[in-house]
Amino acid sequence: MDVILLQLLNGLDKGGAYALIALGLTLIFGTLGVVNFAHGALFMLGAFCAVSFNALLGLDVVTVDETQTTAWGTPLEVRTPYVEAYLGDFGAWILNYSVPVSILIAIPVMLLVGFIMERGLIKHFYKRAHADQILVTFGLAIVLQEIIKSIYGANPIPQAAPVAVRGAADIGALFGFDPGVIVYPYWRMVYLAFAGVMIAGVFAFLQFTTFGMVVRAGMADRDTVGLLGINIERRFTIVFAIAAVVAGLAGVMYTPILPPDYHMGMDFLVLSFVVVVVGGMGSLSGAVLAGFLLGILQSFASMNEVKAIFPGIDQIIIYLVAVIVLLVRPRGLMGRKGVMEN
Amino acid sequence: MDILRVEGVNKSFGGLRALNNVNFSVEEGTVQAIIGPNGAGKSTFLNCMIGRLAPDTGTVMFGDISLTGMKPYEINQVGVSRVFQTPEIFSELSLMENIMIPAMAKRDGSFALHAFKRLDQDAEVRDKALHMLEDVGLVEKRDEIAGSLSRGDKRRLELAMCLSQDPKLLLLDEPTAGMSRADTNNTIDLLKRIGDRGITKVVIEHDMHVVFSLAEKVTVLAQGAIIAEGKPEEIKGDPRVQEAYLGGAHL
Amino acid sequence: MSLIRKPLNRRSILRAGAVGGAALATPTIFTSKVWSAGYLNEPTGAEVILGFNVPQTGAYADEGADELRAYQLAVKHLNGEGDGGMLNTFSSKALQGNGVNGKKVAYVTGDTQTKSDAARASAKRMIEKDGAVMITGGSSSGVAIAVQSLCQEAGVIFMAGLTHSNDTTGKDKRKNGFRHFFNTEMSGAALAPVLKNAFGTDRTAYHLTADYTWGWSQEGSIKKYTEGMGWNTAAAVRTPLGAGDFSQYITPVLNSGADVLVLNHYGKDMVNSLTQAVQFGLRDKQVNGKDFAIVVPLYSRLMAQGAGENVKGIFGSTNWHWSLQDEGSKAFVKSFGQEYGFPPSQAAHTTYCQALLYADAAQRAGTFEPCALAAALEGFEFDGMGNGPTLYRAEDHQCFKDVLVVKGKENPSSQFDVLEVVEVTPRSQVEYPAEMLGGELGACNNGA
Amino acid sequence: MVTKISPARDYLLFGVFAIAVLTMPVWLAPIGAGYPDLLQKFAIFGLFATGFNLLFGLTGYLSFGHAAFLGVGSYTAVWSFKLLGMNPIPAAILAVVTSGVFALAIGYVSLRRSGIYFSILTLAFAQMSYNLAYSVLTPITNGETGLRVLESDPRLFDSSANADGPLISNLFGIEMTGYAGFYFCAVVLLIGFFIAQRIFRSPFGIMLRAVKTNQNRMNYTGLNPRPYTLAAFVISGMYAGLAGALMCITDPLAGAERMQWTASGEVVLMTILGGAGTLLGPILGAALIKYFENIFSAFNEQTLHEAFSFLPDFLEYPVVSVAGLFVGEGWHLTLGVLFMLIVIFLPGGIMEGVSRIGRLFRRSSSKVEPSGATAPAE
Repeated sequence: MDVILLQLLNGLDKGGAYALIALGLTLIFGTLGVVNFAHGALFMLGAFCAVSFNALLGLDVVTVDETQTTAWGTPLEVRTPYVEAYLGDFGAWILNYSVPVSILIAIPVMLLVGFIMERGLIKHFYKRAHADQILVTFGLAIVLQEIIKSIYGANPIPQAAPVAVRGAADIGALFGFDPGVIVYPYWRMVYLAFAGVMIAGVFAFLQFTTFGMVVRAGMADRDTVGLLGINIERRFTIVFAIAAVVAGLAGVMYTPILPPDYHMGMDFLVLSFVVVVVGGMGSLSGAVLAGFLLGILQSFASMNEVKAIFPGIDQIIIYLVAVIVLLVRPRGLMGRKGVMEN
Repeated sequence: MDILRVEGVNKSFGGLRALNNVNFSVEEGTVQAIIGPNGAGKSTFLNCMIGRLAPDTGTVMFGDISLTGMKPYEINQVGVSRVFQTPEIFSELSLMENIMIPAMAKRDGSFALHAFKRLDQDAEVRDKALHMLEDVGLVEKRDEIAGSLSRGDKRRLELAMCLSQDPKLLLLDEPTAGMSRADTNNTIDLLKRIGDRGITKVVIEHDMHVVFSLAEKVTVLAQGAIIAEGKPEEIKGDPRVQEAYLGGAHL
Repeated sequence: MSLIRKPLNRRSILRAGAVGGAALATPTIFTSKVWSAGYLNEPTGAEVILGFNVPQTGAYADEGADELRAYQLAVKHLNGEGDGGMLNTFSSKALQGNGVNGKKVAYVTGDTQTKSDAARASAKRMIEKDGAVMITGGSSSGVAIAVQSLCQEAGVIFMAGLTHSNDTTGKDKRKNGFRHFFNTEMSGAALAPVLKNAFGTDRTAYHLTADYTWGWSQEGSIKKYTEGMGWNTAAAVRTPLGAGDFSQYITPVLNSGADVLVLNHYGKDMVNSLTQAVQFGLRDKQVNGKDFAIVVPLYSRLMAQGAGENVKGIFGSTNWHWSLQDEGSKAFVKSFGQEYGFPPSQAAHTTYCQALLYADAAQRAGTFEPCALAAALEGFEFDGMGNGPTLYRAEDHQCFKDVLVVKGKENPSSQFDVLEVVEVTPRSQVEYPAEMLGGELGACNNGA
Repeated sequence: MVTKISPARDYLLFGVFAIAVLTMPVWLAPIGAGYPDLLQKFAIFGLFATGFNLLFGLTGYLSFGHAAFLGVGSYTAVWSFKLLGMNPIPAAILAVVTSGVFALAIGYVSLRRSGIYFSILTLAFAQMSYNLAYSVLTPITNGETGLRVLESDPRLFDSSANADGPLISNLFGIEMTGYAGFYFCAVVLLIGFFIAQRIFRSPFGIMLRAVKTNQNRMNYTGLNPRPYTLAAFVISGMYAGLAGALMCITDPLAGAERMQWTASGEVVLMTILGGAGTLLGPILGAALIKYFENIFSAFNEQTLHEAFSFLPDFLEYPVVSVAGLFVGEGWHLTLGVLFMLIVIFLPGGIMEGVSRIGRLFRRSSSKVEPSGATAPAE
């Protein structure tokens, strides 16, 4: 029982992450009709906003300690971060909360990145074949990740969660289970809540604002909205920038769980495409549903009991589910006819 | 003899009854028109005939073959061709290629793996295609890309594609929609000319000028049911038809 | 296009042209063998060319970069530039710092991408185009085994880089291939006594194992030695390579009754699974009245940096660490640190040693001929390279030397100072009979 | 247009192509690509991309799982070596058959969907194959290490006499390494190219283009698009299988990572980069990517300094450090930039560049001629 509950919790947590990554991708599909292979790179850029912010905070005063030497004979350098040196306790607080605080940095950065990408590149590819879109966005993804690699190297860079939420909570005890049976890390719960808020935010934005209504109308029927004389182009830019922000923030908040490296975007790319397609091209609720479905199934497939019956099932479960869903429901869980079918 | 017989066809979409017990027949070698106001169910009816939609009840018989439940390409293979409201052509291919494809489909059936033959060595198909292009007056443009043609030319190309299959029955869905008067007249002439080959035709049309210059028999459809049928001049004076057109909520 | 203005090796142009022409005429004589006198790629000019085949893209790119730095340093030292590094402490004095066999050492580089196909393509380029007489490098066992068998077939020497699987010098050993790095068997043998001291004999272990050959090899060795001292194994769960999020594998550990988690992961998998296991509170957990423990059998300092604070107090084994205080290690750390500004990794150390050992064997053999060189390496005893007295065993071409057991440091003094050496397990304790791991060396191949 | 190209021109094209391929060792040497392994890779990946193009270029169905067939072909070839002997001919034939059967099964299921749904289905099948081959199927695939021929394998039809030499595929005594291996691959590539050329000009080929252009019209023309696409998928899978077999014939090792999605993506990139739907484009694209992978990654600081040594010192160092970003460990960056530049400025890939240059030539030598491929009016 407790095992099932824990896996369900894992599934929700994973599902939240998948849904969040897929959300921006499907938004771009649905409105702009662009196959964006650089979406993973946006996720990665977001994560590196956190890394950069942390590195910036870590900029330090170097004092040379002549009395000690390094193993290779040069004098030892003692480093104290500027923020701590000048801001004292507040500086230490910012250092501690650097991951959540870097959201404030990531939002403008990702907006700008999204804006530049759409205006400078993606815009010119609305009318091009999907194959061309794939090639150009894939090329862009490589360029972006190589830039990050040349700055930060290839190794993962650890980002610590704030001390207050670093450990794990004994949730089971709250519900009358024995202590220590159902334990879950605080940060993962923070992430799940964050994913929930982001998803709700995007939905509310599309549901309750005029802007959102036009975008939804555009998703349903692009040509007609164009005919209504609405300047859809400007809205496309904004939608792309929003998608970039969603992907970027998903990346920022994921860093304490998965130490980011330059390649993490590619690692998530295939998965996010599978989630989007299983959900149904251009369907936001489909993407969320598929994210949670795949997350939960993946968690259960990894249980020893399940693997004992189907060896290796955890290796392929995502793809197996994708195949079955697409065969039973031709356009994914909630897809509409005619989107990306040719 | 009737080449097409439709009996008791019903079709609903959700709660909406699109076709209500439609009985309809076409005599071999004639030109028959289906008219009706917008939303009368003309397109639904046509789609039921060519396998795009399956009727809820009723039968569609082509000669002694039942068309209900057949795939579109199977229906074509027994001798039914269709011209669409917006021309459906192979817009990335040349005109020649556009016509050679249906000609080969007629000869080789729905699938043939001729992967090593050279298409340009196939004199039979090539001659036929050239002949058809000449017939519709597009022979000069034979190497152009079909997508670059004018709308009228596209329509003529589509017609030629259908004719190159020597169909027994040709269904035309508003063949002159969106055309200029001159183009419309050209098309009427063309359709009349091919009438000489003895191809049975069913025309769905809005334009009364076209209907009355072509059709030998007219069927009027309104709100999913046939309300009148007869020779053009009979239909012209029928009060029910006038009521359907003028009193209809859509006008 | 100016980038491609690379001045071509005159020799390779001649050969390609000549062979191309000949091939069109008579298709039976154009194997490369015809074109070498005594052995494949015999250096005839003033230079001898070595091939440094390291991962430059992908997850191990930083390790690859460190390997390349070490190779470049080794080349400098061999050619008499710099401070000579370990040449001064190396027990064999055959090398004089004036090149090898009177020839200046030159090198070519390539990217393995940590993929067998790409690594072999890159090695082939070095052999076929650049005329390399030796290939070395790499950062995974799959690549090492793939390139080793290629070198055997082609007829050049392969000096393995970072490869930890038993198979490299076990089931898949080759006469032309040599490994300085240790293996999972030695990790198990070295770790077990330390774990016994730290955690006692009444423990239950839970393994998470990367689902491929190296992972299985590691899991097998650790199980063998821990069970040998009385531990139980609760479960051994296979995880997909590159899983990213391991939460679904970690949660079952919580209630399995196990009190030790063994992470048979390397690279990014290790960083992620360790980070997440610590987040799940495993390091602070109490089970059966004992402190829960996490063990990472193969540590890499570069990767440990990626896991940050999570490595604190966690045991593992490693081939070498820069904080060692013997003369060889100090000399190497000094010259590497002065050149690049940071200490070398174990990958850098093993590849530096391999380059020197190769050069020394060539000097002692007086030739670069693979068979003669292999004979000079086989059974070679040496010291002064950081791991104490070391033997290149003739039977399986595996180096036997002391193994380090390390622990994540509680109070690191710098970003490089993440591990502390707990124990130097003496060589005698990690030795095993060569026939235990199976495999056949076969005959050596000169490629001619 | 296709039907306008005369047989004579096709034979001329084939002849020129054949000569160009067979003389590659000579004319590629000056740019550092004239060594057997890279030449073999050009031929093998050219074949792979040619096959992929038969599906994607003609029908427009974008398979994102073609590497699965490459892998299946490779494993089959190595198993053929292990069980039957080191002759490449049975290995190649068996690889084509097995990958054909695989393609039939995967294609039958995947082709029930179109567009991106088709792409994801093929991707899912390939990823499942890869993940399983890497882990639980290790008894068949030898997992991470890769499947190799061992001394202890039965090799039924090999005389036991040559068992002590290295285990390299040989065609009646000719070892399939080095230039012999390249010529074997080159001949297979030429055969594959010839077949592809015939398919392009055939009624079947035009039907595949019809699938891409308008499936609705096809249906109402009495043609069933499904068997056409399935046939194209299977043929294309066979090409991939053959390419996989060639990889093992020249180098008897089959690894699982050959089936990973990145490998599938690579052939997609090769095809689009060269020009999808053209005969030569995919081969050029394959060669370009393989050239970057093998040659650009091999530059290091030392070679760069040699290359720019003609510059004065104050220029040499900055130039080397900038160039260094794009070569060696930065070769991916060059590739990414190249993808973007080509797709931005040459929407039809490299072949569009070639035909633009060709048009320039013709314009200057003769009068302006009406181009058949004018942009559609709509």
